[in-house]
Amino acid sequence: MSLTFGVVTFPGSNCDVDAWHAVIDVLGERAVSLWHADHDLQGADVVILPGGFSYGDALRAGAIARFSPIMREVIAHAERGAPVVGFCNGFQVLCEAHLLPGALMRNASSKFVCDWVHLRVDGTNAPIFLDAYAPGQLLRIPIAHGEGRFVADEATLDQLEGEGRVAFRYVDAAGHATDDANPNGAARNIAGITNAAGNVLGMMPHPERAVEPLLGSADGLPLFQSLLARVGA
Amino acid sequence: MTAAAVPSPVAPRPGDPEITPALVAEHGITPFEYEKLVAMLGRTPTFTELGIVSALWSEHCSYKHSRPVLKTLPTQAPHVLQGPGENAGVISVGDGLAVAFKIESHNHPSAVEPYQGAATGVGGILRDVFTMGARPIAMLNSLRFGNPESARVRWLLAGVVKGIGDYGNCVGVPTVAGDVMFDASYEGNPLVNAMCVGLMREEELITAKAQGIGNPILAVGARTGRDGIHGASFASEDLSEENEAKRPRVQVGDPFTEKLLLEASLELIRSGHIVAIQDMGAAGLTSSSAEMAERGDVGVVIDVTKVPVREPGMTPYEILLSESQERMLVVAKQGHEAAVQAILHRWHLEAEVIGEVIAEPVYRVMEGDRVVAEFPGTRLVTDCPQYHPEARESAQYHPEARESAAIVALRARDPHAVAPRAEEADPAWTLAQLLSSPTVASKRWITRQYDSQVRTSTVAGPGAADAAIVRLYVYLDPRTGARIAVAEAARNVACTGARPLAITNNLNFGNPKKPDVFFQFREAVHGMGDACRALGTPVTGGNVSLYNENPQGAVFPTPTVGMVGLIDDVAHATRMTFTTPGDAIILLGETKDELGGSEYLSRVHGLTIGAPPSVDLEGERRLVETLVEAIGSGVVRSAHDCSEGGLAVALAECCVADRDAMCGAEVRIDDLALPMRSAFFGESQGRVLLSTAEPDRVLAVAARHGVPARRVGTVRADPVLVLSLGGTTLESPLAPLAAAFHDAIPMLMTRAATAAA
Amino acid sequence: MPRFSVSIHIVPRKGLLDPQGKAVADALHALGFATVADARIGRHIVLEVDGESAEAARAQATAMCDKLLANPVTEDYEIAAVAGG
Amino acid sequence: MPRFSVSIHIVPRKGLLDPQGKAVADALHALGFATVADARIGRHIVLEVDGESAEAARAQATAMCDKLLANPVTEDYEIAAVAGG
Ligand SMILES: Nc1ncnc2c1ncn2[C@@H]1O[C@H](COP(=O)(O)OP(=O)(O)O)[C@@H](O)[C@H]1O
Ligand SMILES: [Mg+2]
Repeated sequence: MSLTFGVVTFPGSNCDVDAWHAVIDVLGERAVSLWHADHDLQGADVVILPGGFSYGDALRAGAIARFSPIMREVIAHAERGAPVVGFCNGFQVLCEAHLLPGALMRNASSKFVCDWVHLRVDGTNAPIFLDAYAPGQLLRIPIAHGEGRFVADEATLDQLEGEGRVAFRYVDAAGHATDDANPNGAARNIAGITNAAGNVLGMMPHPERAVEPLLGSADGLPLFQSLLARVGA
Repeated sequence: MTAAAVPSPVAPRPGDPEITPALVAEHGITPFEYEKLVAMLGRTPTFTELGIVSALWSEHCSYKHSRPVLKTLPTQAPHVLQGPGENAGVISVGDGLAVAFKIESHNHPSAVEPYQGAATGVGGILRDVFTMGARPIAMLNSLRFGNPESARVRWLLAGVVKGIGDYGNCVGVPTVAGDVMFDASYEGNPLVNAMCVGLMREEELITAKAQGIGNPILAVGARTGRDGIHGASFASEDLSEENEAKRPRVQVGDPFTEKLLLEASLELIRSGHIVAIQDMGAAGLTSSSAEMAERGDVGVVIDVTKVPVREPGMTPYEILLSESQERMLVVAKQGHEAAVQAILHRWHLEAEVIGEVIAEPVYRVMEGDRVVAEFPGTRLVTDCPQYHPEARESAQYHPEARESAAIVALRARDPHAVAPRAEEADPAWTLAQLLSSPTVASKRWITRQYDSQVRTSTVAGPGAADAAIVRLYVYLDPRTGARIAVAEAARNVACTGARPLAITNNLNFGNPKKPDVFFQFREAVHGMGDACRALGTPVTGGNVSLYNENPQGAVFPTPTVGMVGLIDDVAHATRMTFTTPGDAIILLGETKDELGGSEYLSRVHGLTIGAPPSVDLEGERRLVETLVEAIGSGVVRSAHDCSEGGLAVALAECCVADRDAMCGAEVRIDDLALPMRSAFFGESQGRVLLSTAEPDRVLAVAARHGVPARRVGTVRADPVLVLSLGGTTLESPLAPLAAAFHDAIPMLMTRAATAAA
Repeated sequence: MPRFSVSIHIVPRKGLLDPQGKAVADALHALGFATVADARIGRHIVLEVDGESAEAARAQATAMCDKLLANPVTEDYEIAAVAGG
Repeated sequence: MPRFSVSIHIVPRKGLLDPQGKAVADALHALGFATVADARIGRHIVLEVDGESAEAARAQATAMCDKLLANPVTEDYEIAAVAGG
């Protein structure tokens, strides 16, 4: 049981190191570095689009990165049903690339926010990412973003809910999706979503920064362990 | 470029303005300095040369007033790999690893344009660290603002914080610590000091020394534009058609390019293709090239027409003095130019050969075939005049030392003679006042805007760093104040469980030509030196920012200390807040009758008076040993030093600072025979509040090091704070204290902010 | 080929929260500008485009908006002016 | 009092680096839009202002630009249009 994670580095990516740390040092799996200008996924089973500020967030976060050469391969990988996950800036790239619906807009506070949040696991259509979590489980995971307000039209939101594709929701310590618990004004407190096939996940919080108690939480680890169990088996 | 061709003699460029005494004066060059320059050249300088000298002989680049005093600082220790004189200091932290760190100010740019001023300050200090070969792993900053009741101060604060956040966040370096203080003396002249800490392997250390005759010099990174050309405020018609109003005086930072430059530079340094690299910082290409040549004691020739520019028609003067950001000067190994360019191109950056290291002892600037500037040897750098300004503090009024008589008088005032306000009958009222003082209150409104976690995995390993200064004390007594600044930084670092190793410092003072200002400067440097010697923490670098004045006079003299320490076992790193009801609370150090210069007097009475607290440097050293040993043995659950607001504020912070996990506490020292205000709010040095489940073990460690220590109370589960000192009891539920502490700055910042004065 | 200066407005879709606009409106009120009823903030992009004609330059700019400059989920765009040539 | 819609352009000062504009110009080139010579990116602000006349609304907007909306050190502004009333 072993997996190769491909971590994409766009110009301006900076959480690629966080992702490597999680994969290599904590999970003990293999990670390959995928340069944005390359055309080859180097045998990666799972592609991670990391956080950061690709292209300096010019125009809109993720808008330019989506056209990087490597994204053609990433899209093909996703279309083959293979797992692709985007954290923070990676989520923004996935929406811009239309692998996920909706868009991420500037936080309602219009300020960058770095903090710890509570998440509730609400997704049901993507066991490859969520299997190791209990349904409705509460997590403590950090966020750090300026453009993380998820928006989509009502029909799309209803569809996401109906198909169990709201993977994570911002909640308070008691598990309720209140306005106060919503750090960026996201529609329906949505923190992360999956595609219809359940093989593409995008989320604003940083599970890769929550993989060791020393860093304040290990609640991000089951996400990687789900992949290991489901894809690596 | 062929250096062999014998260049023609230096001649003015067509269109250059005539060198007149007025033009010389506009460049900030005194008649004495001008004579020195003419003697050095043996002729009248060209306009380009005048610009070069105006930059290199400016206070900022030359340290002409401060250098002799700085030389008194201790800089040596076995673990110091690189002391002052390079882009950043470097210390060894064991296991073949080294830490590079430095602090820098961007006070003046931030006063004009807070967002870009602060952002480019962060950019500059990042480059100073990664040009040593280190990967930046943490940013810190120390900020001083005027009274936040003013809409303009709020505009400055919001802009500076956003500037620091946007830049650091985008580059992907966590901003992990710092301090923010407010005082009317900083009105109009905020202080923005940024510090960067980087990590490397010892063998990756590289310096900025030009070497190897025939080696090519490359300009790397962003293109050169017309930004930030200062060279004093010369007449604009002489320079270009653009009118004055259009010439940008501030630089605009581009953190995205910085991130690419960071990655490319580290790759370049590791590639073995280069011999030296330096940031083009203040005075841009001119100072970086001249300083590199001076360090290597070699000649250089540069052709400005080879420099990639952003706009057509830039003059040599402009290209040499531009302070466009995100640029580097690199000396490559001969024949490795293409390899250097390949690395830069991979990161979407430019690299052009613009010059060469030459044997001829000369600093020469070409514009194509024409020589536009030429200085003999390295005298451009070494011949810079040095001054020994008068330093005087006098109790008598003196026209040239206006402030010192006032300071002497303020210092002599007795704080106990200040009548308490009626509300102070309840010490809980006073405590809430202090907790809501912007200087004391929670800075979370600020720190939430910084990404403090990116790369967290790497930060946890090697170091802990902190920046601290004590503002009022330095004003009242610069020597004691600066000693306290270093001691407090050491205490803060030790409170995390780390052993302090070395400091960097930023000296923010007023006009050095005023004897009372220079007195403050000299005394503060001496005080800092005393403390560094006593604590075994040498100075590996720093920065000096003078002329911090506003129409009312100089800012409070503000030496900022950035200290780096090493934690042996990260598992034992402690927090500052109480975590576990039932834990014993221990107070290390002694509480004395010391109310002078306190935040209490400042916040509650609007006074800066009295003598600052005494500091026993040998005692501070023993305190640090105690903390390092006790925390290292894993028995300490939290540690927090007593600083602004004294024991009462420190205890309250231990209870409420972590809003999600507040703990109550009860502390009693019944035999404390001190005036009530000194007991609760006095700022005696050398004190730390610890919480532990094993008080006897902590007390034993303290006893072994001869540090006064006693168990003073217990962490409680119920949300109340009880502090009983010498018969007076302060009792308060936590909620109002937490509200005072956490809501003060957010409430302030919801109010209007504007650039308009 | 002549060069045209194409001015583009990109604005947040109506109905979507515009936090920057709201922050600006609040700040203006706080500063005493009571007459401001609303503020919306978008992007103003000026492109220098080489083209055969103003129409060609406009068509180019439209293609750029569709492909990159505007996000159809959240933004509307308008080519406000084409000058020069 | 009638309401006017005031459209404002705020652009980075000439000569100052415009990192966003540069990134977008590079991206457009990479996407094959070879005809783009330059891109500058600023803000497009639309204010709804109550005033006696279009001139009064314009004057109000100018004051707001001076006091809050534009940063005089790094930006130039222009009141592009005043509509409605
Ligand atoms: N207060 C200080 N204490 C110790 N060293 C200092 C101090 N100020 C400046 N230096 C040293 O002088 C040298 C020049 O500094 P500086 O001009 O700030 O460099 P830069 O060109 O990066 O701005 C550096 O090596 C710096 O560490
Ligand atoms: Mg520098």
